[in-house]
Amino acid sequence: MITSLHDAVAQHVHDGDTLALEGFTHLIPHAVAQEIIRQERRNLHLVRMTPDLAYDWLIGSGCVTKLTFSWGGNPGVGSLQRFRDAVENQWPHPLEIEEHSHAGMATRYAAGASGLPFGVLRGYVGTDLPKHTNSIKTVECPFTGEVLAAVPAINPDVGIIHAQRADRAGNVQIWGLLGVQKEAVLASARSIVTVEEIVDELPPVPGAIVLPYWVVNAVCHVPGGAHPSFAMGFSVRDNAFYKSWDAISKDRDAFTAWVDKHIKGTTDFAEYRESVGV
Amino acid sequence: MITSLHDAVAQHVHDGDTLALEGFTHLIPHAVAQEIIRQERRNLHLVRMTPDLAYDWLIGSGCVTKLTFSWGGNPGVGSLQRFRDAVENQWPHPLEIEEHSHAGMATRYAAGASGLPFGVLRGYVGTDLPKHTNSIKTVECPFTGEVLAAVPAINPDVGIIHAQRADRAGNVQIWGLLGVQKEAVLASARSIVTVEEIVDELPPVPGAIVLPYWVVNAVCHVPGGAHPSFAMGFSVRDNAFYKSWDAISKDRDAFTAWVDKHIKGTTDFAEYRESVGV
Amino acid sequence: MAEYTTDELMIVNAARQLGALAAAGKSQCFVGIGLPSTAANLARRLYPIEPVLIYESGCIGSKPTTLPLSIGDGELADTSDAVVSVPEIFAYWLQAGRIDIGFLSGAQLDKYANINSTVIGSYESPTTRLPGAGGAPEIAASAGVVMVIMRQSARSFVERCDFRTSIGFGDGKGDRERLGLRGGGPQWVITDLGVMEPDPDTCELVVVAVHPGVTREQVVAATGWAVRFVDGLPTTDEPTPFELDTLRTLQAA
Amino acid sequence: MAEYTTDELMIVNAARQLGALAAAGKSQCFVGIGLPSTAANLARRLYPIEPVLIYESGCIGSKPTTLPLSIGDGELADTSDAVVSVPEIFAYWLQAGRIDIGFLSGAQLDKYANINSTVIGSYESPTTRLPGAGGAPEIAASAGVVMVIMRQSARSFVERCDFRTSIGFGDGKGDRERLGLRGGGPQWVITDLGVMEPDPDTCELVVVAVHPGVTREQVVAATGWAVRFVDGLPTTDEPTPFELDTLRTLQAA
Repeated sequence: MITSLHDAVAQHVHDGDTLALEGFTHLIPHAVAQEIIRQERRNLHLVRMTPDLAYDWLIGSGCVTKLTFSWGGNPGVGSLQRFRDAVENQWPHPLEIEEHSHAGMATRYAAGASGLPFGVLRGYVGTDLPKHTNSIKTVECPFTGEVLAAVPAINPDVGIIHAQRADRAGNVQIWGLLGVQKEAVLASARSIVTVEEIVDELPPVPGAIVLPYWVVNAVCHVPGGAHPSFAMGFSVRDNAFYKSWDAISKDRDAFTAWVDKHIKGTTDFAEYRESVGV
Repeated sequence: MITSLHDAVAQHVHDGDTLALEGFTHLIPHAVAQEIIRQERRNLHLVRMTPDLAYDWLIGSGCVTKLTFSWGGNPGVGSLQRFRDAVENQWPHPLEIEEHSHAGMATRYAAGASGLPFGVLRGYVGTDLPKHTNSIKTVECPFTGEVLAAVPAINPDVGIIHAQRADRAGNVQIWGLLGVQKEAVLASARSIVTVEEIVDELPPVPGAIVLPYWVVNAVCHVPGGAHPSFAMGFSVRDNAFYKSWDAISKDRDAFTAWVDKHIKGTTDFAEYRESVGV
Repeated sequence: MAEYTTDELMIVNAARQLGALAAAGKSQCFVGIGLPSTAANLARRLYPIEPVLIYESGCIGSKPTTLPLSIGDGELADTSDAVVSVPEIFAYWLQAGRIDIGFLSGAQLDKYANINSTVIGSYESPTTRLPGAGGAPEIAASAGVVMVIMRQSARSFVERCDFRTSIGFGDGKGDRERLGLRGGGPQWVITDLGVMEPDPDTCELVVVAVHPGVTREQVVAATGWAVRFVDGLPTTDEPTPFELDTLRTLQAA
Repeated sequence: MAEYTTDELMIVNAARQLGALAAAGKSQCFVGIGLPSTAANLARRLYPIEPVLIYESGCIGSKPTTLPLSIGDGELADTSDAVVSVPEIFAYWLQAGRIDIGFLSGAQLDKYANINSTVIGSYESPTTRLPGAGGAPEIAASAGVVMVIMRQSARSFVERCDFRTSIGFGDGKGDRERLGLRGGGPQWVITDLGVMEPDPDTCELVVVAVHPGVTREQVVAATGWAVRFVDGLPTTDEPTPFELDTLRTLQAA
């Protein structure tokens, strides 16, 4: 249960897997993304509402063949350059995309967590998304006859999140913006959780939820593991890093050099932190 | 917004309305049920997962023509005698019932709160409920072809709950067992919330949720207003009262005398508490 | 020999089964109030690997120090690892297949382990209106396996339930599969007289053990169908002083 | 006369509209990050009846003291009346019709106020891949009314969007009703040059005001369709020193 991040990725993340690294701006499991790059996983299908830097790294590093998402930008900054380059120029190789709205993705995760094959929403009406995304269909209400959007459940092979705390049994405590983290873990066949600290007991915290140990496969102690995202109560969002990412990621060589130095050139997340000076 | 319970019921609860008084064992709004009896509302359609004593009072007092529910017992004790007498013997008059399972009712409330006309679940399969309940149908997954149960949204005229606290703006704070209270309020056209205390600010509490003032129509200060149910942090469940209710409610005359004395014979919930000595 | 009641025999045997399941890695138990809750809380106290108690009121991992009267006593929430809403407990936890053991009781049980907790008599004009379904239909459908605990009598153990509130094996073997149910259905019916299990070939409940001092004749008299017994019918182990003491302490608290 | 930028004119005018809506009882505003968030937070500081800010990260009633860079900055959660999950914010709050005002921006806007934030060029081989939909499609569909804030240019204000990410009025009047959309759609497009509103008869966007110092020619040059102007085209009020000071303090924090 409690293990190193290296071993968790080695054991649970395989070539060709569908992965959901979730965290809505808050608690994005960036350390796990790095470890997946270090261990050179390939042909991944990545799922995430907001790909963020974690997926820019993975896409640019050639780990990804398909991306399912709803908003692929650098929040508050602009484009996600490696994602753009992959879609616009197939670099480093072609990237299949499956594109939804946030509401649709949230519905898909909730259906996945609920053991339902699909979810229903008032969505996509009048947009061009259904023309390009096969996984948007309709369903008729058997009571009113109204036609609504239907989207298939998301059930990744591995759900991956960062959280504030776990206890030694592996119960995980999360507070602040909760995003779809609970759903991502519950919808997945396996799960990896990195945490800021491991404690004997989880003291109650306002706004916190607990995921019991028996829905978590691996808990890894990775302080700061969300960086440049943040963990409420432990860190703040490194907005300067997000802004600086734009220039680094715009250039393929600069990107590759950065990944080579800070991710592939480090053995774990602690070394990465030293390497980037955070 | 902040008003007396008398005025809230007078303004928001009308003859013929569909009402959902929710609270899953915890925080059952018994004081509101009493006030509805005092104000002699009639032809109500009551909705509630577990009717409990609140609905036994209302049914026995002749306020109710239809009941939608999923478990009509006296929790931990046995039958709900007034409910039984109404179904078995049409006393004090016939009671139409619409019967679901808990999972189905929860799905219906969630659909109602979500602005969807129906909800989907793995439910009712192999049971006799669909033979007797028209509001259980099926829907086919447009992706897998699987057939699942479909139930219509619940959208009551008035959602009624008891909560621990509100602030002076009418923001409501609830903690402990949350049941379907949020869903009942959000699914309803109007809402009434009784609270243990009204405070200047809502201090954060682990496990608490907040309903913003703009989804609440009336907040009423009714300390102990869940009795014989309870409010975590303020009271414990009056199990002795639940046990004693069995004998009182088994007999029509004893029931009527009890209601005449303790509900109709009191002007408000504070008087009721004195009257029953709690 | 210790003195004990038939209810104690029933509860202790149910707790033993939960303990065996927990030891085999099947720990997550969705618990109804009353007899299931008592037996599950006893098992928590008897075995090193405790069952994880989940209540439909939204309590996950409850460790109550006293037996709750209702499914929503404050004690359940206070001692839980997590408390979630009722829609969530049914959708994310039960329906999704995260529950190993559904632990049910009822008013009537038939030979295919279908349960009635709705009406005695006809639905439209019932002789006795019972509380109804609660969480049982979906527990019976979705839990990995189901265990039933019920006092046995010819009135309550019937050829066919007046109303099918929760499905066991429907009209016999293959019905669960035909209906697409994901859970395995009832595997043990533990009564105050003994233990029944579904016949592997027919899914009809068969008596696989009787409690100490109980005769076949008693079981036949308390069963509303022509009940069968396994060959060499065993007797359940006498409750140990530790089991009885623990149960009595729990019930006295 | 105070000096100000065209962005300041745009943001101040958007805040004024939110203030007017809040005063009229339309307070609940679902806010995108960037220009919408800046204008909404300005309105919170300018008017006695504040808009209630709701962010797709699950923050309800956020009162940030500094402008968030992202939709999920800690400041948003810390200052909220309630924080809910992302599935809940979309289902229970937006979809259910609890949002008075959807406040959006985009990369392209067309004459029927449809918005593109997905691709420039074709979807399969885009010239520019944009971030995509986010919460916008359902905000545009379900919010009571929609307000758009966007810098205007002939490249971004087009006859027809390359991709319809969020619907305004589709191909014209009646389309929203035909599609069964519950929200009223875009009522104001506030730009750095002026304000557009849909023509009541056609739903085509018409310029209803220009900002101080802006000419019709500038607007025509910055609009990719043959844009029309209302008769007697008014000029928006000069920003007041209080408006400008408040905005600049907010942006400097």
